[in-house]
Amino acid sequence: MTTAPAGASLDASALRQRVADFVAEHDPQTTDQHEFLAARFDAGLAWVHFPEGEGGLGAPRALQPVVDAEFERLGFTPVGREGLVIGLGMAAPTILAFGTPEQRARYLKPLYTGEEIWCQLFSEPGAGSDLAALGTRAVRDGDAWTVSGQKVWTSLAHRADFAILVARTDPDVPKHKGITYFICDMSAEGVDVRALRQITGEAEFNEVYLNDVRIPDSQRLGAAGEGWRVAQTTLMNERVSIGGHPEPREGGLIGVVSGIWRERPEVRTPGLHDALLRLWVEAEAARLTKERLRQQLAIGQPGPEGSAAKFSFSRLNQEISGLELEMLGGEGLTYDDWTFRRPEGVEFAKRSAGFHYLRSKGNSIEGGTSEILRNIIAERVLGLPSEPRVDKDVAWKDLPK
Amino acid sequence: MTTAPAGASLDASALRQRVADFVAEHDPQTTDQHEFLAARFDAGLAWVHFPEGEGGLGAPRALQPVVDAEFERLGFTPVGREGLVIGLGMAAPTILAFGTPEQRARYLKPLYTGEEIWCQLFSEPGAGSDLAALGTRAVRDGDAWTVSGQKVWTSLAHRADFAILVARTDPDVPKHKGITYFICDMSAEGVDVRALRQITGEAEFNEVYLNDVRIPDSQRLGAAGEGWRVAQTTLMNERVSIGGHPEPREGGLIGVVSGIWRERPEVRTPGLHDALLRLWVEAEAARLTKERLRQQLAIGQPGPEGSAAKFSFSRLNQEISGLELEMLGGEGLTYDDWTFRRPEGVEFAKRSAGFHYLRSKGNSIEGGTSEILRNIIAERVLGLPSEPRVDKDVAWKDLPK
Amino acid sequence: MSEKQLDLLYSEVEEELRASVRSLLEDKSPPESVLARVESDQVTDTALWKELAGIGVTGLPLPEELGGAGASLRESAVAAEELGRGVAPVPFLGSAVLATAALLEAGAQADGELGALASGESTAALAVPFASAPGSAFPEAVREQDGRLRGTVGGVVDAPAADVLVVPAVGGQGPGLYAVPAAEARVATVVSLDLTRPLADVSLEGASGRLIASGADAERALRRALVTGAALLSAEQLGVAQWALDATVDYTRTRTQFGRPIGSFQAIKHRLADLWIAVSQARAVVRSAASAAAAAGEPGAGAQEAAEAELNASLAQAFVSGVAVKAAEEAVQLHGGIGFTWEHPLHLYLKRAKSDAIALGTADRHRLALAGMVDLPAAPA
Amino acid sequence: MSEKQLDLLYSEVEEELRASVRSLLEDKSPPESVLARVESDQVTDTALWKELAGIGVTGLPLPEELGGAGASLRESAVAAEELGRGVAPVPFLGSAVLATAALLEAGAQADGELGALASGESTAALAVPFASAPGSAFPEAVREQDGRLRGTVGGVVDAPAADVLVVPAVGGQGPGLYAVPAAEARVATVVSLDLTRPLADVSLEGASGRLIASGADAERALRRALVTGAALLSAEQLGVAQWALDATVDYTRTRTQFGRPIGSFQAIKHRLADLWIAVSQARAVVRSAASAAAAAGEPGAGAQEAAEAELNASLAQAFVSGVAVKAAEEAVQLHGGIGFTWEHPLHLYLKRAKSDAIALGTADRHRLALAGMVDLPAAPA
Repeated sequence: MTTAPAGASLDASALRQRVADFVAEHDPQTTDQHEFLAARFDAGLAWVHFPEGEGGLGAPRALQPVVDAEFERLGFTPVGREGLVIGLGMAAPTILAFGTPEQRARYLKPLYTGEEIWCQLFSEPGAGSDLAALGTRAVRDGDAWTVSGQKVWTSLAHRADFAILVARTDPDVPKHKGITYFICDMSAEGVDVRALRQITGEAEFNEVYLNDVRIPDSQRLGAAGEGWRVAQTTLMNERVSIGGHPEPREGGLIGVVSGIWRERPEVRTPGLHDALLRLWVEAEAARLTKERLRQQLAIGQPGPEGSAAKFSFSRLNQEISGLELEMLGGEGLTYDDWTFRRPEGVEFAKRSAGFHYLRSKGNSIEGGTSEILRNIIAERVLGLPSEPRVDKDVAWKDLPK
Repeated sequence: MTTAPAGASLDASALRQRVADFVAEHDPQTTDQHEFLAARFDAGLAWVHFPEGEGGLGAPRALQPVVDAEFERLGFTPVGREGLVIGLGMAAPTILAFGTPEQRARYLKPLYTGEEIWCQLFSEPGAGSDLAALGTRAVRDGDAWTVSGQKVWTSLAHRADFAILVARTDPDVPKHKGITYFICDMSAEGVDVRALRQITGEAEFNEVYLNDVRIPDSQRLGAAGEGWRVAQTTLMNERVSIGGHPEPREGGLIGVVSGIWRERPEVRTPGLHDALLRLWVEAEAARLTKERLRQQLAIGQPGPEGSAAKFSFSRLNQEISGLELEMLGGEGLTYDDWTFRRPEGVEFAKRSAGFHYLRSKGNSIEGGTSEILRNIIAERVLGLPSEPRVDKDVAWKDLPK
Repeated sequence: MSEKQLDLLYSEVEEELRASVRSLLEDKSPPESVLARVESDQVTDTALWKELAGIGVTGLPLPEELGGAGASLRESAVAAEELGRGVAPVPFLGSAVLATAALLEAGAQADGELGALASGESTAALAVPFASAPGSAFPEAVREQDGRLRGTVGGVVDAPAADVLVVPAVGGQGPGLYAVPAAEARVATVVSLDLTRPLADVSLEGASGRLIASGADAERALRRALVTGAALLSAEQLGVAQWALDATVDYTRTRTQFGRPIGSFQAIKHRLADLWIAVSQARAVVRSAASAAAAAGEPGAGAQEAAEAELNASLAQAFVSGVAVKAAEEAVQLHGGIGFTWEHPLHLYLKRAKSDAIALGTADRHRLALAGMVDLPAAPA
Repeated sequence: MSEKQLDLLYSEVEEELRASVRSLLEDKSPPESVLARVESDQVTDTALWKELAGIGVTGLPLPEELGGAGASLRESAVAAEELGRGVAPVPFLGSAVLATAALLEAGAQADGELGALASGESTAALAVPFASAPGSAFPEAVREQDGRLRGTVGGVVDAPAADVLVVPAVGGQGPGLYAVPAAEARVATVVSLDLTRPLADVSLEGASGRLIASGADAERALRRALVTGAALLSAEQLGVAQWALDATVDYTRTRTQFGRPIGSFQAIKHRLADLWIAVSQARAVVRSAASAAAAAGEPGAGAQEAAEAELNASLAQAFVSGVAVKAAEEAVQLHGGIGFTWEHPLHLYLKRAKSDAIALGTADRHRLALAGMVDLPAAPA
């Protein structure tokens, strides 16, 4: 059914062989992780679908899970990579697609090895779902740009070395047309990162104020005014990641609540039983849907179920955590800790029920609200006609703010 | 708090006295109902808020329930009035507001006594929620109009003597501006009534084809081109009627399903119990909401809860009947009778569970869809801004059909 | 709790089967013809059934030596999807799924019957009430004495057109499964909520039946039949839901009110997006149930596979029933007035969806069954 | 089943009370100040409580001779609505509702305490876990022996600032209700999910308490207190829901995305319409619960009135809990990012709504209680 894409001479078994050869030369038990990853990048086994010399081998994208699984089987699972989610997941594919050879050479390898951490300066207080309305201004000044504005909901900004940034370079054209995409050095003068406290009490995210920050024009990704198109590549990669492994039954929060039910008979009532069973069924349906998507991806047939998976994940987390609190009764009236702090990387499922409830409220807002996801499904998957648009042909500066 | 409106010298006790005097003169036990009603009309006790000589006394509208209750208490409850719902509820207030003296003299009394039955020729296949898009054409021809088109969802058309009708008299102006309102004689040549079968198997409604039907200009209600404004008066009166009496607990379909639960222990499961209790609570909440609205109306403070009551009624009927079928299990797989027939006036609650389920599907469509009701609440009650409109300033003939 | 990761995709062969069933139905039995047929004397479309036999649908899971296709229940599930999509009035569920599964499990004694079913020559029905859930106790409505069967079973699916009845009965030797010629029974058609699926009350007044399984074998055969039925019913429900979604998307794209297609209104869009998500999930659940049912029927399958088949079948009934009903109900609402008329075939789907939600156990019963299987014990009442 | 038709409207006096409470809160305790306060040492705003005492809120249902307003629980419910609307950190529910109801029912022995409560001089707490539903068995966590009380009660609402504890305890003579000076107890504040409503674990290690009711009287007083609490909590929940709805309508009218206010998008409009319908229904249910609670406290009221009060209180908890949570959750979602920040006071309402849904029995527990009251017996497990 599928025709062979370029680089397909590298099939799964050839890649497994390469991994085996690589591991034979670099023993994961004795090699330092950074060194191991740098060598793996050089061997083209970082992202097999990237070009040779840039971490890859020009192989089909669908074979990456094969490589990851093989490394794992042979004893190499990298640790401490949580901080790399923006870099690996969003910056790398964008730099690959739009970066100059110099940019690719400069950024991809340290991004992959974890030497350099990335964050994303996209959302603004006035531009959330409507990202294209963003107002952070970049003004050309010789061979550089001067950038001022406020970004928000930036995870990792307080640890990041670089950011991918979108800014308005031409306010006189319609909003999608006057945006340019940059790489921003987070240590540059004028970058002010402030913790943004959320309803859980802690601060995972930041507000980033940009005050006359100079960005050399060589740090532009794509042409001036083409930033919206570049950002599409970034955003296409922002979704619930579908891992290489099947997720086990009761893998998520439903397992936590089912565990409470099993271990604490005193919480049981017939009404809660019915509610739990309904959610158990829905969680299992969502798990199987994700598994089906994983199987589709594995044979190179991605489906539109990706945005649906994110949608279902947030809805289920919210409903299950709501039930968890009610199941706990009096214990559900308490909380663990409201202290304003940076989260310490405790696994979500292991936090308190109140934390589950509150944190999951963000799931349907961050990374595309549930409302936007529904619009996407309705228009792009079902082909329903779009609504009358009042903002498409108006210069950005004339839009209501 | 309320200031006295015109006619307020007629307070509740004065009206009760008038009813008592009337009943003393016309013994409801021995007087023929038609005669009784005709005399009641003449005495101004039909609609006390109508003008004298036209069935009323110019009293506050809020006192009508007082009169009705008093008649009932003294032993007069008219029977066989089901066929008069359009005439009494919609035609009468419209004729009162917009009719000429001749029209009021001609129509109001036989409409009230039940001698003449009315129906409503409003909806069309292409104009349902968007009634103003209607395409039935009325063309002026001397002192009359020639009307052609198709109307649909017309209850009572097969029994009606007259209809209230809206038709397009000017296709060259925006849709709301080219409509005129008529009284149509249902026995006129060219009126063709056909039963419209519905998903229950039976036919409560009709399609009405109008083929060059002549309507004298003297049968026009309101000015030519003013029909949309006239129709607003009619539609304002189309809602769940709030009776003069409190509705008892478990008064509707919830009582039927609760009865099954009580009488047939074999249907009981914990899950159905929870589902039943949830709906019982919602039905009781809806009942109390209607009761609160009734109390508000009784002191002359109508609230916007009327459209909400209709909305909740249909949602609950649909959910309760769905549960009823599942509760009945194997019995729910059967139906009573699919024969194409005219309904025989059997009370809804007494029909089969399958009928409840199917018939209630119409509740959220007829008399204003649930979608339109939500729009109304959002815009008129909550004051949310309207959507961009693409059909307001376009000539009717140029609209997409 | 451990589970095997089942194949949730459609194979190429399955897609070919889908295409041929769909094309046959579009040609011979579009929804409008089904609507015309449902008020005739003979709801079951035997001519269509013969055509389906011609492309192998009547004997999909039967071995080739019996004239079957030698396929698995995964293929049967694809056929069920398409037959649901077409609300086809054929005895697939009653004969090719329920009765066939019982006969297959009963073993070689039933080869004669199975051969005739595969060829489309005859159809069979499993004489249990259509609302029976897999976990129900072995029915005692029919009693056997001296080789004669007596008793009445209400609401048997596809019984009106059946030639053979597979009857669970209890006699002196305990539970047994009997093959009974329909001619020996009184089969009284009842008025079915699902216009396209005939039900009948079956009365046996001393009919002779051939014992095809007894004791624990009979119990296992009946249970396997009901589990298989529940799994495949969910595939049918998926087909119903998909049709309702597709029809509604088409309608809202073209129906204009307020100067624009109603499908351009955001509230409508969001509801259809929700429905699409639910149908996508239903597809994954249905594929899982079909694969698990197929795996349980493979040589060497044991208690673990049987348990996974039961779990997945109950999961599918617990999830997909609601999706199909929701899809049909939303379709009626979003079609507005026309969806409430008899002349539009939509009501056939609404009635099918709601009946299917009751058939072979309601979602509620299946949730309770799941609770037992996944160790989520009930609360004290 | 017969029921009296209760007055579901607001009287002129009630509207005046509402206006004065609202204006006081807007002036002295806007949501932003509440937010600033919740991380201080003293969450309970005693200054505000004194101001509320000044307009009679602290002793609404108490007779005038005790310094109360001589009003009814209908007026208390209106105050509760407004205090909910303002997420006011005052001990209204714990002291002026729960403890007051118990003390009132206990009779003249508690007049001293009641007078001090009415004037705002002191506050009290009812020493039961805040999650207790009205139908729970009389608690045995505290034991009385020789006039000394020993035991621990977890999660007592408004205990941290209370001067008096009303303690249910079981001794040699059976159930008893005791008035205990808070100074004699160890009151350990716990971290509450509802930032604006302090809870504490109360430990008694030989405290002396004055017996104010015993036996059936103690049981009745406690039950009446919890029923009254459930009814008035629903009024508070209504206030929370109304605030969340109003705030969200305001926000969506002004927040612009895609060149138009987000409240002009139909999907948002329909959700807010649904919410408005739910809040309207909640208002009717809450008025019914308040009226029924008031009627049960009137002279001459008997078992029928008590039963209607319990039924309406459970109905209100079963219905309004969900409405308030839904309203707060929709508010967070429709406010988008800003609704997820600590700096916006919305989260105070979300936490209040969710905590209230657990307090004095979850909706689930109240549905079960209703089942018993309206003869809808449970299924066998």
